[in-house]
Amino acid sequence: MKYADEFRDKEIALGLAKAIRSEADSQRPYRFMEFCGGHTHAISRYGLEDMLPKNVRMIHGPGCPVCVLPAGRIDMAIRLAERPEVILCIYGDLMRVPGSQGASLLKAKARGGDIRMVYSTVDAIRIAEQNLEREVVFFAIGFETTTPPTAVVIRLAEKKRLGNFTVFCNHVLTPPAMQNILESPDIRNIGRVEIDGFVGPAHVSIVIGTEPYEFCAEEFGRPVVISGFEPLDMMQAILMLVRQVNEHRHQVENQYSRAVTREGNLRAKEEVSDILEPRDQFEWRGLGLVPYSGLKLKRTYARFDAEIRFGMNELRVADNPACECGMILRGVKKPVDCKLFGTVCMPETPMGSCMVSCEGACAAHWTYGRFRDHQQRRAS
Amino acid sequence: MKYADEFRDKEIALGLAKAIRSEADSQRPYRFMEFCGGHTHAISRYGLEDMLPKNVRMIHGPGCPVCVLPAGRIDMAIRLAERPEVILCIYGDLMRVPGSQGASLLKAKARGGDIRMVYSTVDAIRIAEQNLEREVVFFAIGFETTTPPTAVVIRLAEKKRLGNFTVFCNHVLTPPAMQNILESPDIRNIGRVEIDGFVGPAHVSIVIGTEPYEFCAEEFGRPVVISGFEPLDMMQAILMLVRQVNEHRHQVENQYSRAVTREGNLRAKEEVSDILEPRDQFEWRGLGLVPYSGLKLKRTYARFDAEIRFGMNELRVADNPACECGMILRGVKKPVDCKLFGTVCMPETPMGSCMVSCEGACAAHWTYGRFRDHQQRRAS
Amino acid sequence: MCLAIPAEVTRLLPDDTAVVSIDGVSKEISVALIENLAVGDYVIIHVGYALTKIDPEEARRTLELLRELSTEGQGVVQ
Amino acid sequence: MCLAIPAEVTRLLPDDTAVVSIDGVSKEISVALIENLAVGDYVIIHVGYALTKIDPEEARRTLELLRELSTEGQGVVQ
Amino acid sequence: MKAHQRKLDIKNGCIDLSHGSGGRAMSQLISGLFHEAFGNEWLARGNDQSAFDVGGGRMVMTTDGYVVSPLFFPGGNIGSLAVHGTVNDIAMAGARPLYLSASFIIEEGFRFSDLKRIAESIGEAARVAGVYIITGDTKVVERGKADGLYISTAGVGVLTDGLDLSAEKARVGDRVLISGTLGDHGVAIMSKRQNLAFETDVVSDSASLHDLVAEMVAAGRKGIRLMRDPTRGGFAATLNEIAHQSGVGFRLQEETIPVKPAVAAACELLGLDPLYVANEGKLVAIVSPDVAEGVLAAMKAHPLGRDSADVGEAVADDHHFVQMTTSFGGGRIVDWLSGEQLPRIC
Amino acid sequence: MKAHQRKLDIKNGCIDLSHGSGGRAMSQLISGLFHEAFGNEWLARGNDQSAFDVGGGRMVMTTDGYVVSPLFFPGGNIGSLAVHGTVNDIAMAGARPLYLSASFIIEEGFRFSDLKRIAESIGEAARVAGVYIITGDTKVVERGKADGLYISTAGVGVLTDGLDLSAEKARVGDRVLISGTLGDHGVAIMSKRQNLAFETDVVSDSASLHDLVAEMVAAGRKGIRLMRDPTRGGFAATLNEIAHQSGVGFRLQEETIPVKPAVAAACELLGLDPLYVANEGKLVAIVSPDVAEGVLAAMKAHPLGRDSADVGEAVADDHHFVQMTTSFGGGRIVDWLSGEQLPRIC
Ligand code: SF4
Ligand code: SF4
Ligand SMILES: [Mg+2]
Ligand SMILES: [Mg+2]
Ligand SMILES: [Mg+2]
Ligand SMILES: [Mg+2]
Ligand SMILES: [Mg+2]
Ligand SMILES: [Mg+2]
Ligand SMILES: [Mg+2]
Ligand SMILES: [Mg+2]
Ligand SMILES: [Mg+2]
Ligand SMILES: [Mg+2]
Repeated sequence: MKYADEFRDKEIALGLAKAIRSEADSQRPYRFMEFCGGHTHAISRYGLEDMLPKNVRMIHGPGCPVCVLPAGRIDMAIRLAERPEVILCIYGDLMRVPGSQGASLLKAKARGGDIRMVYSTVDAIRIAEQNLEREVVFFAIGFETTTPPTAVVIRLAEKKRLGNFTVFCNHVLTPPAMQNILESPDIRNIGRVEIDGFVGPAHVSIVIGTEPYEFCAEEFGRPVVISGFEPLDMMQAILMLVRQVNEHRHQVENQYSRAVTREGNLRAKEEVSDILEPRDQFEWRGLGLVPYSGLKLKRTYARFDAEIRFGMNELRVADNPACECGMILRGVKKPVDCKLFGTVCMPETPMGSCMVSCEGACAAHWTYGRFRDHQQRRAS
Repeated sequence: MKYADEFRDKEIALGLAKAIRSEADSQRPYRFMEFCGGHTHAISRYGLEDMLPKNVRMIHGPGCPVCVLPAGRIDMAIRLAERPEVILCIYGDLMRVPGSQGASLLKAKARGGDIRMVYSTVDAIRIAEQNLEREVVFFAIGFETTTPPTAVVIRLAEKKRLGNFTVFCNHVLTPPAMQNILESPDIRNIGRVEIDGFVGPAHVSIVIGTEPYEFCAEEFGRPVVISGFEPLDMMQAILMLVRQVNEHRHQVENQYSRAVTREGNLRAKEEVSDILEPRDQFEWRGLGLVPYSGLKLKRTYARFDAEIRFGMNELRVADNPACECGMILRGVKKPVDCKLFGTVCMPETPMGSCMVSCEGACAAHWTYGRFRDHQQRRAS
Repeated sequence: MCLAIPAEVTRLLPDDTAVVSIDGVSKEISVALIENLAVGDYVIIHVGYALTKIDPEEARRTLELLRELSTEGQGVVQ
Repeated sequence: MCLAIPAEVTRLLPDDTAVVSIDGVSKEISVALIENLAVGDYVIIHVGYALTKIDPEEARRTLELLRELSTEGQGVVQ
Repeated sequence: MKAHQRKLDIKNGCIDLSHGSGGRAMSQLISGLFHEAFGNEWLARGNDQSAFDVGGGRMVMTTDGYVVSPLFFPGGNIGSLAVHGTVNDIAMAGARPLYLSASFIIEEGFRFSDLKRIAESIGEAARVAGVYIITGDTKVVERGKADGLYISTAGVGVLTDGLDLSAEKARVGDRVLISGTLGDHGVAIMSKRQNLAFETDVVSDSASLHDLVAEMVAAGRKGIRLMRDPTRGGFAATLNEIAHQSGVGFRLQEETIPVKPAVAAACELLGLDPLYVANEGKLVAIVSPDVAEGVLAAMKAHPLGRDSADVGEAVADDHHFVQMTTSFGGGRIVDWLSGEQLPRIC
Repeated sequence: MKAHQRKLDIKNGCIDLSHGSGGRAMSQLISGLFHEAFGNEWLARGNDQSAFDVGGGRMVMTTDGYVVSPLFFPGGNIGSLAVHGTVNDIAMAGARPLYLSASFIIEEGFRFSDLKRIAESIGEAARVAGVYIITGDTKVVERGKADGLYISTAGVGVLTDGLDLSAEKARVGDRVLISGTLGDHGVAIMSKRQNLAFETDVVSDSASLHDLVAEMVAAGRKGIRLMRDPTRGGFAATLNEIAHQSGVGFRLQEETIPVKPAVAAACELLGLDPLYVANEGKLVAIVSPDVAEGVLAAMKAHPLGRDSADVGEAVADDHHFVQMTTSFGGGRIVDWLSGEQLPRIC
């Protein structure tokens, strides 16, 4: 795969690893949060942590838009899927996301809900055209990366005058979440854990550009390096962060320049802003209510809004009180600090957002970190 | 089974058989048509022909309301079942009745038609209540016996204000068919085969009484004995016919007096005449168009008439020209006179009405008569 | 052939329905077409409807006649 | 993680669609979000949509830098 | 930290697609539900196949798919049926059934509690029959792509000594024996079909017949030509098949054929003929006339053969007709079933 | 007058309920379509079971249900798959597959022409594998109660000499061999799923592996601990099961694991991992280190093992982790699959 394989070269990686080791000051810790599950995935998929010096520690951020979806929104979708007229179209990732009391869309499907997995928003439109006597609802979810395809099909449904297609909008925005983490009392006041810098999203940034992260550098004094998802991209980004820390800089730098620009994809941004607008607040699993962090359909597109069409009531389900996701997402605690980890909460039966997707911090620790702990125990 | 077992007594039967043998004039033939498939069935089920003298021959009449249904009506029903909104409710007998070119409701079901077997008209109403978003059509068929239950549920649907229930009415009347047979040129003019008397319907007569057969006795000079369906009933009826012939009488006599009266079931007749009325003509497989031999819904119940609701076009399909059903139904030919019998036309692949139901003359000969032929060949 | 069989009424239910019994098999049927039905009556049932009551006296008489005819027949020397 | 991969555009189709190829796998995608696309361009695809064109010059430069950084690292004595 | 899972919620839980996808949910279902119900040393090894020792010689193999509706019926359920049916097909060769395989195709949404009851019935039926379910498979399909649960079982057994029962072996003069009343299973099933619903205390005859067969073989030895269990299509279909395959006809005596009054009544009600209704715990044996009496006596002495009867004989007939002398004294043909046997109005 | 029927209209006809009801339509379907496709002396006898001779000793039995969608895919169809899958489960015990049973559950409306193609594939796959379909069963279910066709096959084979391959036999130090590229079957199937539709020339690897196994056994004898075909859940699920059952861990070397570029690309596209994608013509063998080289050479010499590789070893590990050193140089765990492997956006 061109533009992928070159960035997975082991030899170059070894050199980069040495460069990081030599440039990182062994007298201080470097705590970098990778905001994005894509980076978390690359870390575990390629075993990057093994290649970093001990004092360079990666903190797994809110991960992915799927796992931060709160149980209440899943419950709302399940209620929708229980309506006999509704066909609920979802991305495959959503199947196992837990609602309240062990519910999930997978189980709702087993119990008779007409829930269909789609690969693309275009598939949902096709299903609506083929089932004119039914109500087809697309469960839209995703960061800024996944939002433009939703906007595109809402416009398409309008053009095709499809009366049976609506969108249950759950799109979320990354910069407000980053801000929330930085403003968290645990970090700013209690100060138990510091984040020394951010590895910034790759594909989100393709759409929104690097500019939205400048607040982070400016207001919170944290360096940000936008990084591609290939392992060499990440190692370069880590080296760039080490250098900024060493040089007491806090700028937004762009490692992923082959795909990301400062302004992002203008056409995609316009498509989104034509049709969607921020909600006053949106709930994130683990983070709670975050201001201006979610999107909804604009008033002029209300007829495509499933929440309006079906008079859906907002449901709120309290996270399991023992779940430490909030602390973990903010880098304050580690998965093993959670009493539920590995006993009640496992990939097949996730309790919190960090276990839901394989990119979540707890899931990553389950598949990867347990092994590291184990290696370390064996070594000691 | 009380009122059944007593009428299946072998010892009494042997005595009756002897009585028939002794009373029948061995110098002349007695050719009696049993109009009803129920009698045909009793003949084969109990092996009655073996017990009659050679000169007393039974001719199988139009048999049953299912097998006389013409291919065109089946094609109409198949078209209906192909409509996605329609659930077609049928009696099990209809499944295999052939439409044109090998079509059947069984195959239409296999190809996706939502065709459901019901035991009673009440089941069809229940299905309509459970599927309010669909159109439930009850395929009504049957002689006068089966007509009152259809009338009852049309009234029930009206009472329940069921807007999605209609009836595809194929009810037929027996006296016009008997008249048609008696007026057939083969019998009256060409005179190749004579019918010396009729074994009259059992259960049809429960509803309509014995009175409607009086024309047969009076106008056509043929004796009629209404007979129960148990084997002793039939043997008694045959003896009664032999006596009428011997005594040159032609009256309507009632062997089945435990269930049949001269006027029939008044309530049932009223129920039917409130809701249904005769068609000008109706096609019978094998007999062709027979005047005033079918029923349709009255104008005031038009909203329950599937033919009106769905704008169903009357379809006519010519019977297979080689099929001799018409001649067989009139007693002019026998199944073995048909070139298709046992080669192309068999119970699994019936061509004509006489093979469709197991009570048809050809089907009866297939399951029973082949064996007699065979015994006779062996004996000779 | 208008398949129909005799059955004994064992219970009267609302809405013109009743339970009938045939040799240990019982079934709910419609009696909308029958008047003055009582438990213990025998009816002829067809497609889930009672079509008529059986007249026990007529049945007895028919059976008697059948036996007579049969005995006459048995007596015949052929 | 916004799963997305680089793919080569092999055919432009009407209605803002195109066929892309990834190591012998080809798939029809939407290019409604991209301007001025040509066959031979590489795009990043996500949920069946092209999100951006890859800038080959920037890619070359990044790789060159990676090699340099790596060589610097290799030169380090630890 | 050993990987473990929350227990299956048997009471409230149900099958979803993850239970068929080869992951941990599936392995938990298999070990927590199936193995518990019919666990044995073979299954415990957790292989995709199981090895077993045989004395050598000649074996028989059979399979049947079970798609019965409803899944639970008076006298059994799809699980016990899937054991009995396959054990019987082995037994009909005169073989001793040994090992069974079970392949489950489950519709998503199927309740664990029902699955457990069915699995337990399999285990129980296997124990009673003295056979082992030594290998199995589980697939889960989407809603609307099954009818709750389908089971296919296959089985193997050993033939001890030179017995070769086969459908072509009936000879003119042979006797036709049946092991009891006909139609019980079919009537029990139909009584629970939603659209037919009638009340009866007829229960399915579903049972394993290999022990009865062993007694018959002991009594009849070489005189037994063949045996068949008259399942789908009933006694009539079975006898027509045999007639066809052996090139003979049959002549039956209706009054010797045992049918329960309630079964006869239900058949009259629905317009069916008990000779065409399915049995799951009866057999038809064609035996040479010299051993007929002894075999029949052995059958009657067995609890599953108490109502056994000699119902007719094989006759020379180029047409391979199955004829019957009716209890009324006449004759009729008992033909193949045409199409499905459906309840009728006419 | 011999009872005969109009021929099945293979071109235009389809299954209706009468083809499953035990009457003449069913017998015609079986003799006219199935027997023609995989006819042999056993089926010809028309019994509900078949008897066969075995040399005695030890046998293996297995079953699998096949519910693949779509039924026809690049490189095969449900019929060939139903033979290969069951032959392979026998072969994985080191046994020689002999006889198969086949149970068909068919949805009404299924086209005769498709059924014939599938039956012919079964016949062909059986011939190539040298096995016989000696007994079968056909059930027809109503529309909406299946997905066209399900097949359950069971199979038996003989173990010649004291071979006892089993999942609990892996020992620390053993080598992990795989017989070729991973994920081909799953990707070929997914490429034809309506909602994923992508174009690739990857074809299913579906094949019978017993001959390859025979070569391996000849080369490795007692050094072979166990073999498995990594079907549902792929190589990852298989190795985790073995780890669990043998109480060991595994350490794999990613760069030694063969994956076709197009399979890797399709997996990237869908967010899947080839290690979890199904194979139907590959095996995993755990062998003692002393025979590993010889067995691998034997595998590579066989047409179905050309791309075989030694991909890792069994290690002591109380957690039974399957670890992998990535081609990038790091380490990761290859865990069980959680739930279904679904195409993802994240
Ligand atoms: S292990 Fe589970 S419950 Fe605990 S913090 Fe992680 S996701 Fe939450
Ligand atoms: S055998 Fe068939 S074609 Fe011939 S008359 Fe009878 S029904 Fe008609
Ligand atoms: Mg079988
Ligand atoms: Mg069987
Ligand atoms: Mg399996
Ligand atoms: Mg279903
Ligand atoms: Mg059998
Ligand atoms: Mg198996
Ligand atoms: Mg297998
Ligand atoms: Mg069978
Ligand atoms: Mg279907
Ligand atoms: Mg296997």
